[in-house]
Amino acid sequence: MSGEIELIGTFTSEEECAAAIEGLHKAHVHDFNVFSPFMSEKINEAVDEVRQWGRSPVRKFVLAGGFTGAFTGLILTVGTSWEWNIIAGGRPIAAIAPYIVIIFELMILFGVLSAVSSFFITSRLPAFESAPGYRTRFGADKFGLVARVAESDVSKVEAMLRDAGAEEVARAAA
Amino acid sequence: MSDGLSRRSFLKLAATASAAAAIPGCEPAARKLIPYVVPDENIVPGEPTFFATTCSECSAGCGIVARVMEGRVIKLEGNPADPISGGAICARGQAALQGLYNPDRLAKPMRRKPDGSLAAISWDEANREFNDKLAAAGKAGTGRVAFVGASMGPTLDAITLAWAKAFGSDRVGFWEAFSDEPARKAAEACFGKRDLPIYRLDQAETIISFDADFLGTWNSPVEFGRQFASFRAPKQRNGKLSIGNYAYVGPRMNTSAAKADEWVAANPGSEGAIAMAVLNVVVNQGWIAPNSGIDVSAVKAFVADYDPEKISAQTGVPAQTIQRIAAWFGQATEGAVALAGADDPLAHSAAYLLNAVTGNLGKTMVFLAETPPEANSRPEQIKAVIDAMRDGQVDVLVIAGGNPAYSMPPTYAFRDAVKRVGMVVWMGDAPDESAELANLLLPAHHPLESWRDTAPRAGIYGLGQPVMQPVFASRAVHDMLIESAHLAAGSAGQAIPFENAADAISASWSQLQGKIGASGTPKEFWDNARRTGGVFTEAKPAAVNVVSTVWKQKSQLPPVPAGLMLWAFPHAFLYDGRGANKSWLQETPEPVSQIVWDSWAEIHPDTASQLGIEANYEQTRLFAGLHVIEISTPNGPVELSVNISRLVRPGVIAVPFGQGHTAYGRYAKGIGVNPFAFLPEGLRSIAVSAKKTDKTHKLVTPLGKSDMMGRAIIESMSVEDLARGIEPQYGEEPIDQPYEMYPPIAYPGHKWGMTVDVNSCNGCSACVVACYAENNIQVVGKDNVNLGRIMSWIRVERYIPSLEEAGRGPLLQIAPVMCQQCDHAPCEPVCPVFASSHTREGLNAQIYNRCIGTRFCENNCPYKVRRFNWYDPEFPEPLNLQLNPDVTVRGAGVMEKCTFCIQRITSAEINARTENRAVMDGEIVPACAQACPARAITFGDINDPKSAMMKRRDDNKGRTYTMLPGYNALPAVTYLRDLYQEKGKA
Amino acid sequence: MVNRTLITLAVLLFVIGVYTVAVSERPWAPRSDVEQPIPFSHRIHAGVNKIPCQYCHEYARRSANAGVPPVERCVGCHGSGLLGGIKPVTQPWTDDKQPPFEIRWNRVYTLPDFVRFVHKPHIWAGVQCQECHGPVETMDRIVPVKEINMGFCVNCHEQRGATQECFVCHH
Amino acid sequence: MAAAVGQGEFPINYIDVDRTAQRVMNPAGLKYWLWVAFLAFLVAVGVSYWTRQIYEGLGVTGYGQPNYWAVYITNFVFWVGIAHSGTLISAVLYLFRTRWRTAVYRCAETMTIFAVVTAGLFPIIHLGRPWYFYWLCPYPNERYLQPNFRSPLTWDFFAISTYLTTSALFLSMGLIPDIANQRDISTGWRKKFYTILACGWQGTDRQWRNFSMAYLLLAGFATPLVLSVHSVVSWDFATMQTPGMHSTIFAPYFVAGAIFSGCALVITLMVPMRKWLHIEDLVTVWHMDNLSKVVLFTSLVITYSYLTEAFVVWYSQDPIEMMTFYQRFFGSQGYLFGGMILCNCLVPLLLFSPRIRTNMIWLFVISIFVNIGMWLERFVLIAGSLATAQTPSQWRFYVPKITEVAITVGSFGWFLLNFSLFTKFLPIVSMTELKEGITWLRKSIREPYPYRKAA
Repeated sequence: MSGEIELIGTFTSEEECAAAIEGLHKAHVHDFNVFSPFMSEKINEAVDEVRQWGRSPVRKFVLAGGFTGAFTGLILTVGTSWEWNIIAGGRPIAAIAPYIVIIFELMILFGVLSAVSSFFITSRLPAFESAPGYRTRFGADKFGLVARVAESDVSKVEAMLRDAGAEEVARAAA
Repeated sequence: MSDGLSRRSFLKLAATASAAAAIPGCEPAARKLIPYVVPDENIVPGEPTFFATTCSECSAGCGIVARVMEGRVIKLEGNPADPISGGAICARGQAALQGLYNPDRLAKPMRRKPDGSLAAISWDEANREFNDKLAAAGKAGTGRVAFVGASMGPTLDAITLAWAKAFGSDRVGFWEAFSDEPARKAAEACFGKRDLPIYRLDQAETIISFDADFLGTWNSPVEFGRQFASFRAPKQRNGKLSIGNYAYVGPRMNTSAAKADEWVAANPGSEGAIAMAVLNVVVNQGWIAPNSGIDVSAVKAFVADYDPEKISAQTGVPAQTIQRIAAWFGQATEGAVALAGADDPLAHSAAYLLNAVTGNLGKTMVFLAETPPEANSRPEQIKAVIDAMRDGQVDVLVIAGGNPAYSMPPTYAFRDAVKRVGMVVWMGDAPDESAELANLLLPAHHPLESWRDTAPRAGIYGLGQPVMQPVFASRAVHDMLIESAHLAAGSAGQAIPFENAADAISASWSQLQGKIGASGTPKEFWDNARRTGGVFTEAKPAAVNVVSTVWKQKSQLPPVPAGLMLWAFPHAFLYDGRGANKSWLQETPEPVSQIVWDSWAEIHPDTASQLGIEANYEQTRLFAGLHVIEISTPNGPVELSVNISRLVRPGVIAVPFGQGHTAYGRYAKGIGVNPFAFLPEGLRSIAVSAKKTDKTHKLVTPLGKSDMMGRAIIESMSVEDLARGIEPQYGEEPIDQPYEMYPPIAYPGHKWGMTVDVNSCNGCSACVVACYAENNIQVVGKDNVNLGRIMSWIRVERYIPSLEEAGRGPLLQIAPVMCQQCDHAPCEPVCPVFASSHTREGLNAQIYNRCIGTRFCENNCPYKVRRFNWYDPEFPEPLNLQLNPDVTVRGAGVMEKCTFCIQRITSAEINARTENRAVMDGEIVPACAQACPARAITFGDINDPKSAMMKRRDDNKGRTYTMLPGYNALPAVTYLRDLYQEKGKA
Repeated sequence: MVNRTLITLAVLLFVIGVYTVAVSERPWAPRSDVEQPIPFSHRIHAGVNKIPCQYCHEYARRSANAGVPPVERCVGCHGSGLLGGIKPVTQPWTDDKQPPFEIRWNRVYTLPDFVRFVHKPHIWAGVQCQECHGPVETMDRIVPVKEINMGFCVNCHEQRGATQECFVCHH
Repeated sequence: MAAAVGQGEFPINYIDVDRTAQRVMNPAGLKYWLWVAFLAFLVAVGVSYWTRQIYEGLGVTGYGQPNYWAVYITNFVFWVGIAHSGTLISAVLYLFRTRWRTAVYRCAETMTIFAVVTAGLFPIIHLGRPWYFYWLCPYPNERYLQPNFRSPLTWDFFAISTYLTTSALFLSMGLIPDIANQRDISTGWRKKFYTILACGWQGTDRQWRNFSMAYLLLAGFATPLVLSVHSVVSWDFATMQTPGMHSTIFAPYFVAGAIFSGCALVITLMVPMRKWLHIEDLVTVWHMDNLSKVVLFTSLVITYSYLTEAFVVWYSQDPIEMMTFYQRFFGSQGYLFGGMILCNCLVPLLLFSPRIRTNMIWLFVISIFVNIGMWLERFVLIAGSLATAQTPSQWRFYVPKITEVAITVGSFGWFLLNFSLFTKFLPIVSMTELKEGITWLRKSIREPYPYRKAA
């Protein structure tokens, strides 16, 4: 990928950052990464327009987890009851009504576990190598837009970033 | 053992730190196996052996069977062959085990040093000293040797007399605190026969008891309990379904009075006058038996002074009441019986005469032709012995049993007299107050370790055989006496022809065979007696008639009571104090007051307010044992906490006998007050004054509230309603067909159940103690009972009806409550680990080793019958030897409860299976049912309609109920309602 | 990397912990290291000489305990050393000639206090001694082959259709 | 431009939010460590009494027939209840997009975790044989025995462990961006510490996208979970036949009570924290006002529940239930019931006054009342009902002994100790969420606030 330059734009507001992303989109620069100190709907929308990822795959994981949990709950309760049928209080061996509580709790538990683990998986975490262009202020109060731009487009994009309101645009070799 | 303990301690501590240490804890079993060198053919290790013997806890002389495992007796049960016990046993009899294994028993002979402390000596030394002193006394002159102690049966008592005679003495006193002297005296006066009659309560239609606590402590409670249950069972009498009429005259409501139709609260000392007034009514109404040969005019003159109105004024008992109970008595067509247990001699004569004039002599009250020797010495004899001691005429005194230092009246001045005796030898098991006076203490066998015989009445010859090897290095009392006679009394002593007590017993039994003319070889006779526990023959009744001179006697009217009377009564379990060193008896709540581990002053709320003690008694009927009153007695003031109760006559302070020990072991010492110490000879009451003090002392009871609040716990109904088929309603309206979410569980094989007849139950608590013995239940002590930690699996539930109810229902609501083994057991589904679950035979199982102690089950139990081990149990040596090896000893943190004696069920089922047959009805008897004198508890198979238990339910249709049916727990225990009569309840 | 190691360690520790608890030897588990006071050989008695188990363990069919044979039983066959034993193998024991011959056997099989095992119904149900105690007739010194734990009992009860009531053994 | 500290002025800049929140985590002074030492002492006292209780048996407590459950289960329900408000604020209000939650939710959620951890101890403390508590957990074993899933205690075990897991994950996930921020500004061992905890978070658009979805779903799970957990806790009692507990309204009534007590405890913690940790700028009077409105509302719900409960009993005309209620009101421990009504129903009515709602002293005092009242409520419900159950012969009122008192005090020490340590080492205010909503917050706080002066 020789001939590419990494442009790091630093923004003070999410609106500016979002505008810059749109600008990148228009400039057909799709290889970029956004850092923001908090979850910003505006940036998210702007990025979405570019990446067309649709909704997060976490949902599917969670759905599967929830079903697995409920099923595990059913198997666990009914199965262990059948394994050794102990009469208690005149109830049938596999009394479903009280087991619903267990099934419900396990559904939640598995759903939650799958939500968190799928978040880690889909976000490629834990990762201890710093992403290129990350600056500590991006975790505090600044928004960072790191774009890989062909050498030929660098000045154009840089200008676009400045127009969008970037407080500073730095260049780094890719 | 210490290895195991430290492991357990470690585990407990480790649990705080982490779960990793959660290795299931248990104490390693014994690691050594030591086989017999030569096995006993009759003993199968692991299987119980049964030995028939006799109970020695009171004078009733019940036959018992000892269950022995691996050489140690673990349970006593009634001997079914014995006509007195009829296969049942009372609480005190059960607790004999704790006398045997008492941790405070004397283990070695002791000599008292000059400073008063005791030093252990060897048996050789002890025997030498005993024999030397006796030899010296025998040489010093006649009468220098004396014996004071309890009667130990005719043969052994004869040896005692022979022993004394060998030393030239006749100073022998057989002492019994509650003597039958007044009864014998009255019989002599009335019938010219100095004997005790036997009673047949079951053949009576009316009973009047003049303070004879025949269901608790009087004469032979086990036998009377059985007879009374039959008397009180609903029967067709004169074409009408009825239960026997029963009135109780006495100062305090005890268990006997609680079952009465009418409790006549009489002042102590006035029972005789009331009895005479009843006789007056009976005679004047012409209810005299037509052919009794009684001179009516003489009787009329005899009772002329006892007009009911006059007696009413004298005693404060309403005349109508006297007339009413007299009518019950006189109009009874199927026999009536009057019993007297009061200290008032007049009451005894009047009761005898009542029975005689109504033609019940020979029917419900029978004198037997043969008179067995009197067990106890007459008071004069005992006083003569003590006087001789006081005069310094006695060099050696042997005290063996009876604890005279504790139970003799102050007028005897026994302690002072003992001080003048050169050498006092005490023989016994647990050192008591009398042992404190002794110079030489010799550990004697417990009755269960030694040979003896009993003759409670004509025709019954009980054989007491040792049921196990002695626990300690003790010797039989009479072995010592015979040996000393042989060694120290010269040729006179050699005249005693026996080597030891066992010899003497077998010799007297070979005589007995000749006497009763039994067939077979002497060995067969002897073996048979050992097998059945004695020889039981039908004695012929004596033909007795009223001595006409009795009508000439004049008696004094009782004084009108002024001020307070202190009246002492035998404690239902501690009796005259002999039970006080048995923790089971201390911890079993006295059935009426429900107090444990204490003595108390029971007073009426009116008396309490006179004394300035305000107790909100009527409103709450909550237990109020806190305030201490000071009672002035001739022997100085005593302080007792008051138990305010409507179940005692106003103006009477009722105090139980049995406590107030200054010695007698860890369980007895330092509790309460001993009324023997200040009561006059032969009397149980005394005029006193009392005042309130600022002190408080908590009386402890496991009972919360005495008010049943109309809940369906102990139900009762009138016998008239039973005839009419009207069932009473308790609590909510019953639902005919409760909605069931799930189909019922099927129990195809056995389904165990119980039927409990509340009408038969008299609250004697034999079941409670039997359960303690059978199931290794721990005793927790007073402080823990106060916190609600009593462990008994079966409790005798007692409620006091409210004032408005009191006119209608039974006087007291009493019933045994154990685990109800519910089909829909509320305890089961809540247990997170299945420690509480149901068996395929309908039992509610409690798996101790699975229990983690969430205590959810007990919270959900409507009957509150589950018990939690708050601490590890303590069985101080050698009480641990009594533990039933078939039942797990539960450690701290575990729930436990009634199992219907699962160990007995399992063992019967295993036997049945190995013999390839079904379990027979009656083969399994839980400990409570076994012990019950009234046979109120029946156990059996619900699936077998022919079982005695189910038949009992069928036979008593209209009387069955289950406790708290509103919870739809479907208990396996069905109760039969208590019965009362509508008449005379207005 | 650090936290991966940590996570792995934690998971490993947990698994080891659970496994230890699950399979750790119970205090009542049979101990294979039990030495007896005399060199008694079940192989010679039950194996070579084919003496039935219940000839010596006579209480097994009658009681909860199988019973250790009384010394009388040993002497019955071997005779006492004084009267000329049938086999010299008894020599080390009969040499001391001091009656009573109290043999303090060391227990091999133990059960905790809360288990009430009764031999009798098992014998009557036709359970062979070896099913629990292993091939005793091949052993010189008794070594337990199976851990007599609850799973062992329950498995067999399940297979034979015997009762699986908790209360039967735990009461 | 930083706002004046301590004036309740909400910061204008992102960086001010960070600085205010991060100042809390500056190395601690002597006062803090003294406070920690004091709490550790309380914990040590509790632990030593517990050790004694395990060693000697539960006999060292005041328990006995019929009070087989008392203080320990009361504490359990109390602490579980406390936990619930945290989840309510962090999850339920998150779903409702209630903006004022951002400043207080981290504190509430931290409280949740430590309250659940504390609560989870009590069933174990309560056990007769605590070393076997793991039998509640299904695990393969040689006995083929599993827990009884019909038992409400097993439900409890599952509910509480699920709840603890969920809350812990929820809290940790929310913490990740803040910790990453912290990682970026720290040095030394703290840097390593935060590096591990941040899991390499960098706030990329991909991370945020998945984070927000996972967080939303977690909140979605936590919401029914929080309702179920306290319902399950209430079924510990409601499924029992014991009079005074056997009631169908228990589930909603317990949930409302839980939120009530939890929000009150948030106030109890927040009032001194605002002052001592100097976060008045982030947690403003406006936040406290909102919290107290929740307390007021749930108090009214609770009052209504009490009335319903009593009404249902009266309407059923069941004599046993009615007697238990009579004893609850007028029995020898009726003063406890009176105290509970005072604390839970009457004192919170003061919150109708805006002046009181914005006065921190008042709020603190009222919240303490509510805490006491809710503890009493559970105590009256558990110990009181059991004391007067079906069999009058077994009635007995419970009086605690020193062991229970010490362990209860120890549990407060344990909770506060954990909480105090958390505040020092992890951000107790969510910086990301505050920054996210800063525009909105600035607007709403800047709006005329008539009684701001009262702060």
